[in-house]
Amino acid sequence: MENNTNNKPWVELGLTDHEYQLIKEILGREPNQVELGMFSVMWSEHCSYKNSRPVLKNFPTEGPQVLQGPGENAGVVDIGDGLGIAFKVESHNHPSAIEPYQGAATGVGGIIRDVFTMGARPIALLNSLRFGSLTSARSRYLFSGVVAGIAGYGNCIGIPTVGGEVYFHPSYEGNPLVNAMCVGLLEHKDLAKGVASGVGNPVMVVGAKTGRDGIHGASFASEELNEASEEKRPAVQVGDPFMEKLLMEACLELIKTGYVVGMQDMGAAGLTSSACEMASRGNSGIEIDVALVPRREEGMTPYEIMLSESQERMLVVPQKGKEEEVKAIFKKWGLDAVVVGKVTDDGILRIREGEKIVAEIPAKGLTDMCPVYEREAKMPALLAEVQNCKLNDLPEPANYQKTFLDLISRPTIASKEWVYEQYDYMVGINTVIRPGADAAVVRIKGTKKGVALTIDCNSRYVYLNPYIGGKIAVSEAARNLVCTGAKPLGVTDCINFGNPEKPEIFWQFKEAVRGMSEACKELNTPVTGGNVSFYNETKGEAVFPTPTVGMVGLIEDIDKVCTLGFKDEGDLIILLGENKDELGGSEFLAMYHGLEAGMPPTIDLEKEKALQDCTLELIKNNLIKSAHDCSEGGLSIALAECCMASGLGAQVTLENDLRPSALLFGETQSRIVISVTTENLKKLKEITNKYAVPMSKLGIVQGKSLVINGKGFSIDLPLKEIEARYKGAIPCLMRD
Amino acid sequence: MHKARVYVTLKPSILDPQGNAVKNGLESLGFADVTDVRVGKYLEVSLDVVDKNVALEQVEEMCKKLLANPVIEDYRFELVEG
Amino acid sequence: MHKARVYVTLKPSILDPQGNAVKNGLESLGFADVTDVRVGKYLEVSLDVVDKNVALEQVEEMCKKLLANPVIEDYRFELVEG
Amino acid sequence: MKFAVIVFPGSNCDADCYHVVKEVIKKDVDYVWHQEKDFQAEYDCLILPGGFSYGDYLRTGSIARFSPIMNKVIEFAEAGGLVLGICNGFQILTEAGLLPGALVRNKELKFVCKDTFLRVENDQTPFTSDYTKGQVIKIPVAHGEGAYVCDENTLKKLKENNQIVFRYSTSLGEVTASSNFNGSTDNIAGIVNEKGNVLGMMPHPERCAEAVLGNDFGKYIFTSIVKWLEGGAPGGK
Ligand SMILES: Nc1ncnc2c1ncn2[C@@H]1O[C@H](COP(=O)(O)OP(=O)(O)O)[C@@H](O)[C@H]1O
Ligand SMILES: [Mg+2]
Repeated sequence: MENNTNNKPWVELGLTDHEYQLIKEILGREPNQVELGMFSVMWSEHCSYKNSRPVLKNFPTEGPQVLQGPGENAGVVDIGDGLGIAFKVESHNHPSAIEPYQGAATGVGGIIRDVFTMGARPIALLNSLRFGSLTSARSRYLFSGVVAGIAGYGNCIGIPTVGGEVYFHPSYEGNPLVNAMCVGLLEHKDLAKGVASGVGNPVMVVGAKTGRDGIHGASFASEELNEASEEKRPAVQVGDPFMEKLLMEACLELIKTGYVVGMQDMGAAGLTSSACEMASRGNSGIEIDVALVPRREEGMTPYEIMLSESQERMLVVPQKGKEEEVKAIFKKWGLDAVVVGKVTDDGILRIREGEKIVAEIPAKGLTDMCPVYEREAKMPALLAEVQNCKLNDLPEPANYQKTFLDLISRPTIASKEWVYEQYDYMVGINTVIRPGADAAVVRIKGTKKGVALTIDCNSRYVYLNPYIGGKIAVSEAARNLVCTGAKPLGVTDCINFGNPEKPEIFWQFKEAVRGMSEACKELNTPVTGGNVSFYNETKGEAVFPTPTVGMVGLIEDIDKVCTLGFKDEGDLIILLGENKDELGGSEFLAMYHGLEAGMPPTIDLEKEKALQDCTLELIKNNLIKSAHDCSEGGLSIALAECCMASGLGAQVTLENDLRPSALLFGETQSRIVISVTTENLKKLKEITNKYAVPMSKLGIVQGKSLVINGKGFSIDLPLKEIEARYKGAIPCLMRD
Repeated sequence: MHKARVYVTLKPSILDPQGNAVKNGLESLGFADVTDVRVGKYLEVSLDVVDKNVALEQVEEMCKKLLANPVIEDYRFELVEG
Repeated sequence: MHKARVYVTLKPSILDPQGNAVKNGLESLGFADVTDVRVGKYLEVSLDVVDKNVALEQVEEMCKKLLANPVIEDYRFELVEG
Repeated sequence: MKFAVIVFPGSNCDADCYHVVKEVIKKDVDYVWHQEKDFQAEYDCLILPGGFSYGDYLRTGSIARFSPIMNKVIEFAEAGGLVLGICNGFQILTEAGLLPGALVRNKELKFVCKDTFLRVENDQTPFTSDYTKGQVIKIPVAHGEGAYVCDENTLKKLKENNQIVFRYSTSLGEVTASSNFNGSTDNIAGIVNEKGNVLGMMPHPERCAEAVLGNDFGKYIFTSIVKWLEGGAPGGK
């Protein structure tokens, strides 16, 4: 076996015999070492999507609002007034597992480049994080390192981190998830693309110098983590947010000149991927002389230069004759801008070192011609049993008030202030709704508009039923936007799963995408881009399937933005939607009964859509004073959050025959808690009737306590006490 | 009583953004002869340990476990009587 | 060619929360004998200067002007052949 | 009347300050790039904005302090011109010696972004005449190295000359240890120089100058400056 590998250098680089044959066919000869290295990174799962492409095709990607769908560095949706929003999410899971601070920081840096490459000025960052239980010292180390890294990069570059999510679950113990999302604002006319065209146009490398860092990072991201991963440490890079800030300003200034034909950041697989992707999109070729690439270290080989993943670099194709203008802009910002080659018409990516040709590959050979695999999909053998777990006869909690307090202290539910206080969420002075709400809202200066932003996924639901879980992830993201008064526009997704070569994992993947696609269709939120991260496993155990959904919505009038906190004493508290007896997949079930079982809550997309449309109309007509989605922890937790957001208490009576645990803590979907004045109740009913949305009166806003009464239960707690538990939970665990 | 002086530096191939910024800063102050700057950490750890060998061992372990991150950093240290 | 090793430390009168945090970190890892930790900066400055005295002078000036802030920090340095 | 916002590489609140001057208090304002050796226009007030000039590498503000434009800033300040340093701007002003003391890492070692309450200690400066002494204002902070330190002598002088302008307090205006989230000496959040024409503060008034962002307490720093420049004596309401 050992010998075998030595004779087959491609195997060591992660390519199969079959793939090696294909490479020979594409080249018409044996590849040399540089070429083989280039193929190996471009044909890694991370760059090629060879295991996922056929499935991703099912996503709806079109709509009148879509200015740029999948295929570019980021998607773009129209928000009117000649403006667009560019947005994209990307994973940096494996680097963060090895070096949490730098892994997360460079993840943020990479996604920011994807967005400004489109000609958009980044206006917001979000992130979606998953760690093991905080009772483990390693999880705490990863958690604090990742948060500090995100903060370190985002704060320094001056883009506000306005939202995100954090879950803690043992399945992520060895393989945390770090997904970073960036959102940018552009004028339609500045929309830039990663295309190399125009024979003879120069190809320039701009930004930081190239070093030996991160060689084979893309392949590293396409493997399971194991003890040997520690040995791959050089795959981790150090980020320089200061450099990226300069690079961003210079690139945006450059785009305004109109001289840019195409531009792409150098992320995974560095110069190789940016060059071949730009040529491939432009149906052109590119010729590069690596001897001209500015370097940080001496003695670098063509192989190293082509595969380096040094951060804060871009490849730019300007119009011929504008080289000096480009250089002048970069010089002002203290950056290198060097012509390293030119665009050709032969479709070949040709790499020279001085006079010597070191690689010659059809550009599309590295991109489009990568083989695609239809993997076998099989439902996990034990899943049916887990789904069928009897939840009807579980004993009820002895003390609902105590259970409520325990639930609100669960790190997954508790306040994430510990996290977002480390992020500068205000820089740019646009943040109208700050972290801690259903969705963040960022105003668009010079207009009346705002955009609402969120990123969501409950992976326990996806684990229990990927099809339903996928639907819920999309629905919940949209519902979060709607609660602020925003109309959902589009989706970027980050699919974090285990090893797709295992039929059970591939089944999860297919099913989740099927559910997400249906929800995206029903809710009119096309997918404009995303990222797939497979091989999230340690010791053969996969993480919970986690397809995070990043979503952007539009608020037409920022003065009508709606928040979750109750506003005035005496207002009526109303529930839109229905309560059901659904405990499957709930945080309560996991906490109190130690069960992660049953079916996730049901979801009816038509009803969900009606609820969302109804809520938007209520907000638009100024009929309601607050709106908050019911999610993890159920109705009782949602009510508590509405109270804490404003410091106003509530008197609630739940008249319902459901068992109390389901009523208080069940996570039934398509529910929104709103508050309204008595005078507006009639008009409110007219609209809910119009949409056939069930509504029920829960109580009134009053006092400084949360009181919830019903058949067989009673909760009566001062907000101060609830808040102490809610805000204290994570800091307390992190103090150890 | 011993005192350990611990030096933690970025591995040579790892980018040192801070060092670069300081180098540029020095240059713009007119120090034209500076060819490179690397920035690292310097820690003084006081130990209530009498035996020198025990102290050496402990500090070695501290470096490995906490003071340096072997993914991107190197360390060295020396002991002085505290 | 010379290389200067520059050590910048917080003045004793200035609180060193980072040093405290490292000390607590070490303690919770079981290093019970640590009595104090101070964290400072360690810089390596490479100079293309042949004359040792010139190099010494230059580094002294760098420290005064940029590398240390006299309000809160002390510095010392040594030269080695680079 | 004309303002200038000085832009260093790595400044990131420059556009925010510019916006507030131009769109909120509606005064003329220019960006001035750090590489300039001289001003191209006559300015009445200079703003050194927040951010991470030069990545805040080495020490916050330490490299920016040597930018070419800083000689002019120092000259301007010494001639009595109004200079407002916010966050990183405050750090640069201390490094440049225009304000005493230094800013070091927050006591919890973490970056902190949140609303804080400040008690106005001195309403007789060109920057604070639209507040009243003892007033409590809500202003956001966002910094990792904002703990103000100085030696005892300096502190004594600051007090004697009434140079302490803002202190971190509770919402009721009590200057307590628990409201001193970053561990500043004497809860100091902002100071002026002896002459009173240079203000450095860690909190960000430009982030709360419009109601849509939560409150507009911060606007009054800017309106105070305008009042002073228009000839009203400081404190003269
Ligand atoms: N889960 C997904 N859903 C939709 N599109 C996706 C998904 N994953 C990747 N894509 C699209 O495939 C293209 C390649 O993605 P990626 O390799 O992440 O981009 P980059 O080259 O910037 O790293 C992008 O346009 C991306 O939007
Ligand atoms: Mg990209």
